[in-house]
Amino acid sequence: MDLSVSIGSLRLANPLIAASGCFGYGVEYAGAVDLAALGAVAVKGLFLAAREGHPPPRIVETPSGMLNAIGLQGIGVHRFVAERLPELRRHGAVVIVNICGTTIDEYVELARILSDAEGVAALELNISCPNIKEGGITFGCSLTGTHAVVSAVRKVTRLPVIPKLTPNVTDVASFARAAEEAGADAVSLVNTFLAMAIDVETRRPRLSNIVGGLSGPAIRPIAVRMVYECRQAVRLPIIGMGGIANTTDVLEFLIAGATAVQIGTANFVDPLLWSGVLEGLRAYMERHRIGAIGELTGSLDTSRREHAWISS
Amino acid sequence: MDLSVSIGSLRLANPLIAASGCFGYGVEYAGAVDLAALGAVAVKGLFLAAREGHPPPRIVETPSGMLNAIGLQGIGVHRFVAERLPELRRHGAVVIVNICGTTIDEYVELARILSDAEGVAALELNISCPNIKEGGITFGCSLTGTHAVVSAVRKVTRLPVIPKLTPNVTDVASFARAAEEAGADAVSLVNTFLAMAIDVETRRPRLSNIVGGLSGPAIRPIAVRMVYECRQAVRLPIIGMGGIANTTDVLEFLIAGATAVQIGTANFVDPLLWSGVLEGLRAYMERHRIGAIGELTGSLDTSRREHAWISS
Amino acid sequence: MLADVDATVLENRRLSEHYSVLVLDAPPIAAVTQPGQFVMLKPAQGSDPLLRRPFSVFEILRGPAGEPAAISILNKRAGVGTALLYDVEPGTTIRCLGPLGKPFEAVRPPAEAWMVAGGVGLAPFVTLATRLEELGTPATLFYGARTASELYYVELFEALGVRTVLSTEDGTRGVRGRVTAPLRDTLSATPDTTDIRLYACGPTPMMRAVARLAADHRRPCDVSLEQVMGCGLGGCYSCVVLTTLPGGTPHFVRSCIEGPVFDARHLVWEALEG
Amino acid sequence: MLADVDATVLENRRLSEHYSVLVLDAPPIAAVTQPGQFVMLKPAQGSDPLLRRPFSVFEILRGPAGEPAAISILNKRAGVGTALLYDVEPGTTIRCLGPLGKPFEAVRPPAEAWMVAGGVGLAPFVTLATRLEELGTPATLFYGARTASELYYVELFEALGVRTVLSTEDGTRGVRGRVTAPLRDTLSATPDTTDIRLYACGPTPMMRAVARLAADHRRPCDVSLEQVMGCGLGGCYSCVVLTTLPGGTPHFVRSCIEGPVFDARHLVWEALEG
Ligand SMILES: Cc1cc2nc3c(=O)[nH]c(=O)nc-3n(C[C@H](O)[C@H](O)[C@H](O)COP(=O)(O)OP(=O)(O)OC[C@H]3O[C@@H](n4cnc5c(N)ncnc54)[C@H](O)[C@@H]3O)c2cc1C
Ligand SMILES: Cc1cc2nc3c(=O)[nH]c(=O)nc-3n(C[C@H](O)[C@H](O)[C@H](O)COP(=O)(O)OP(=O)(O)OC[C@H]3O[C@@H](n4cnc5c(N)ncnc54)[C@H](O)[C@@H]3O)c2cc1C
Ligand SMILES: Cc1cc2nc3c(=O)[nH]c(=O)nc-3n(C[C@H](O)[C@H](O)[C@H](O)COP(=O)(O)O)c2cc1C
Ligand SMILES: Cc1cc2nc3c(=O)[nH]c(=O)nc-3n(C[C@H](O)[C@H](O)[C@H](O)COP(=O)(O)O)c2cc1C
Ligand code: FES
Ligand code: FES
Repeated sequence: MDLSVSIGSLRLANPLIAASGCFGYGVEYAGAVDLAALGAVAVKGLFLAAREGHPPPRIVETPSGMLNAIGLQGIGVHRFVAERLPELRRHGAVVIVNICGTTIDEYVELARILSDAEGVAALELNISCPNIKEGGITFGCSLTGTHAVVSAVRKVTRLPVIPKLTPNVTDVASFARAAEEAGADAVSLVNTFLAMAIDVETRRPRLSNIVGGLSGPAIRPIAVRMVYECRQAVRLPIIGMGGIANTTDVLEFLIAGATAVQIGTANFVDPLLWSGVLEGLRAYMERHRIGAIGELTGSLDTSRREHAWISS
Repeated sequence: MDLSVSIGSLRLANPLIAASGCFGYGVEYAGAVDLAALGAVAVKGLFLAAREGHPPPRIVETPSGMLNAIGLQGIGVHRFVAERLPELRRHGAVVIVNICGTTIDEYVELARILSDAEGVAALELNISCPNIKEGGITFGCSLTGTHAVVSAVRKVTRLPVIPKLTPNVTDVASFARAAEEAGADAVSLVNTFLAMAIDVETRRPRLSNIVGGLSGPAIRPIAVRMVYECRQAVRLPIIGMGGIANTTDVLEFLIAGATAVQIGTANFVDPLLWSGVLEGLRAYMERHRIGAIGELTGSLDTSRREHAWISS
Repeated sequence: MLADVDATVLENRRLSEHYSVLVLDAPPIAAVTQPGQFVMLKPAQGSDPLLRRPFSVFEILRGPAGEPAAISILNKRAGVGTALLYDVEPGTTIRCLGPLGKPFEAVRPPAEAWMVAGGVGLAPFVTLATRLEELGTPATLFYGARTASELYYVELFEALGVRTVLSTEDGTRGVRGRVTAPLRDTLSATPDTTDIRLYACGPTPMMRAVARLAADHRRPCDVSLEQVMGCGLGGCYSCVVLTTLPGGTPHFVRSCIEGPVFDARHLVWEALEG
Repeated sequence: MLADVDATVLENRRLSEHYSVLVLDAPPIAAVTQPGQFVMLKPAQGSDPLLRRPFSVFEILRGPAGEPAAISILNKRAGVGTALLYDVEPGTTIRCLGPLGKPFEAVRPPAEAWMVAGGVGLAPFVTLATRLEELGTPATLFYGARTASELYYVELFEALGVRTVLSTEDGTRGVRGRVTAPLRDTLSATPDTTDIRLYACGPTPMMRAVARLAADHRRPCDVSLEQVMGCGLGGCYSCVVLTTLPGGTPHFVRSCIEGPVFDARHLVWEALEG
């Protein structure tokens, strides 16, 4: 039974990836989860410099979801390379580094630094974080911006380049196309949905940042649709995510068109879920006589049942 | 205590409106709910002609939400005017008619017919139904389309004109602006989010229509954010909706910027919720010494707390 | 008439790994429920799962003075909601809306009523059998299940004067095979002069077969359908079934308010899933 | 070390309308929990509410052979999750992840340990008091609540050899007023030569006041904070508190893995809500 998948030149042992921002720098989980058993670990979004992020409250629970406005607190790329990367390597993790910049030059600089570092498997370009005003999302909401960031990074690295798309757009498939044209090796989607929650007693926003990003099971049906749309639009591998909490959810994304998936919010609820989900995938493949998990990708059967008895 | 609100020239006794497509033609609920006690009833989306809609399955439950692809089954405007409207009038309902067309001419024709009918309080232009291919959503996803439909209908009716906006766009506030410029009296938002669900055992879509619209508590935080954004962009009254299930949720939309709200999916779960929500609003206003509910609209306090001790 | 009750679970009798009978304290609903009507239950607090689930009223239970006091539900585990209801402990409250839907019309003597139930399709027939007994209508229950241990409440029907014809797929009780086999035999053996009305509830393939038998033997047949229902009140148009009047064009009607009981001849059976 | 247990609720003792003690069958967690550590509980099946909630391990309960067998949680209703836990019936299973967080460091004699608890802030102190008893460290508990009936488990602490100083806001038991009043008085009356370490847990204003008193009297003070926590494992960065080292710049650290216990001097108290 073959669970491995390819994302550009990168071969993953299985399609399960810890989602960026939901798994710290990976090392936090090394005592609880066998990092080498994951397809990959997408580490917390990194800027060039260290950042403090937004003041608390940074998260709010919502029905079947949560809002976050962490504001990309982080240690910066240099400390990451010096301190976290060696540890991740020691644990045998396949590391996807999620990078954020406020200018194209910053993305390029980050890509250069990480291309020279040992133990980086791929770059995920965060052009979709809804929680910071500067940069990032500006690129992610404009086709030319997306194209520009991806092609600039493409020029300076041989690592697989994976722009991460925002769902806060009218036509996500056109962004996947722009990424493909600019030389991306894959796209990942979705980042969080811009959203907010209000404390009606104080009439103040529940997040210090006013708005935040919605993630978790609540958004899954929208994310699945977006993966499905992108699958029709591009040939690139798609890394799908948004509300995945169990084996069935993973399968839904694969069948809709994803080659691999990321699990974010559900990891907060159920940090030890990985091995169970993997086992569930194996059981499903056995039951359905599927030899290689790649066969599932985009295998949705949309042939209409016959409804000859009614016109509309 | 004043619970009444104004939507253009229309004065509603309270801000609670039954959402279109979630309350049949209203008459179905006459035995269970006092229709005259609602702010208004938005009836199921009407085309000129009768339609059968999509084959079942038409709905799927999702985490804290549901997908629907009803396909606007309906009796057509003529039967509505002849059969349902008189009954609604008898029950004392304030009737908002939700209209759908595949061309601007159809919207205009519907508006004409309904303007001549007795007992129509306002027209809600459904340019945002994600479940039908023709028309509607095409206007709702284009600024010029939105402007064109609204101004065409504006010319032929003195009824309040309320375009209903789709959330499936990058910048919903720009659509509110287009509606305002075209002469709308209010905007209502949000309609459902385009989404899908897959049966992983059969690898087929769970809805006969493949995709459907996500509604319910799951989407509330996104809908609140969109209302808040539109509040910054236009002076028009906003009718807010998306996942409202109780008094607190109503208050969240009002504080974000809505003048009135619609309740859709929650009415399926809790069809007798109306009087309790209204009572809840009264209790809140008493507790917070609010004389007129309009004072709440857009009263979100976004002044930042002092965070002098940290820069970012 | 319609009530939405915060019903306390008085009892949850597990009949097997899959079936339980949930007794709900709901006097206003018990007082007015007609045979074959249903209620909408909210299986959990919070919004996951979000929607209510439709369940036939199984029994109407009476208090010491004979007043309708509670209803019971025959619950079969099918997914998340029915599993939550199966697990529920007495003392919990469950929101219960009803009664809903068009009831069965019970025929009067000299006509006979033949009820045909498959599995959990038994649920709407206790209320119907009770009404038939009141009317003095001769009643038969054809009742099929997978295996003997899944044939429930047979004695209850017998106590209501109902003749029972049982079948199991594995032959552990009654006729071996589908419930439609004894039905076919009995229909064939019954003279045309006997006025019979069929009532069926169960899996769609079973009801389809019963409808065909009824048509073949020119017997009127009412079926109680189990469509997915978003609201139960006619608000959402999720529960539609394709119906057609003789010579008419097919048309989707809402099974929550125009059903769940339909004249089998009015349904476009090919359009029903299952 | 870390375990995620499907823990059966063995008991749910309602102490009052707001408080209950939930006993959870979780031997692997009971076996390794250190004083002041916490667990993350999933209050309901399904995804509403979605996230787990952090709770201090209140007691470690032992089986017949003295082996750690279960833990208890002192649960105070604050919102949807704690209300669900308050209502939970024995027999239900609850997912329980732990133990988590940095424990209290118990001082050794001749130093003394003074614990200061406000309301449900009592929770982490049973495990600490147990450790202190093992070490032979003289221990005092300053414990305040709204009213006498909300002062729980005082005897348990006394049985562990802890001197208790009680206060209630309404004066129904112990000193009338805030717990910080007797603490201030006792601190002032204690010679500088006595080596004392303070440990505090309770509402933020209380902890802030204790931290100030500790600073005034130059006593070391550890506080256990209750930040909103998304994951409890360092994954989400939701639970941060602003800390600062003498002369350093303020910096957000994750209270789930760098806390919940902090040296009071390292916290930027003005930045804490409440
Ligand atoms: C009028 C009526 C009366 C019914 N009476 C009974 C009864 O007395 N006892 C009983 O056990 N069941 C009865 N049902 C069926 C029961 O409503 C479904 O089994 C239940 O809704 C499934 O919910 P779930 O959460 O367990 O399943 P889900 O997890 O929601 O889905 C599991 C499966 O059940 C199907 N399903 C979901 N909702 C419905 C629905 N509303 N109706 C039918 N199938 C559905 C789904 O398509 C899926 O295949 C009745 C249904 C109707 C319409
Ligand atoms: C390390 C730690 C140990 C704790 N130990 C205990 C304990 O032993 N007993 C006990 O009763 N409570 C304890 N708490 C607090 C408890 O976690 C919260 O009361 C609980 O999470 C609230 O959940 P809810 O669903 O009831 O409230 P919600 O409905 O989610 O919210 C209600 C209120 O509680 C606040 N809140 C939400 N989540 C948290 C959180 N994670 N921490 C603090 N406040 C929160 C919200 O901001 C809101 O004001 C502890 C918290 C922490 C961080
Ligand atoms: C607390 C939190 C922090 C996140 N931080 C990042 C980030 O740094 N970079 C990024 O690309 N996405 C970030 N995300 C988005 C997730 O990676 C993921 O795209 C999103 O949460 C949807 O998946 P989920 O529903 O499985 O969580 C974050 C999400 C959460 C909840
Ligand atoms: C079953 C169903 C049918 C709907 N039909 C219509 C419709 O005919 N016209 C329309 O404008 N919106 C329609 N909607 C959208 C709702 O009016 C509302 O905008 C949306 O459901 C969000 O609100 P809610 O979360 O309260 O349901 C429908 C929604 C549902 C769930
Ligand atoms: S269930 Fe909603 S219309 Fe029938
Ligand atoms: S709770 Fe997630 S990092 Fe602390």
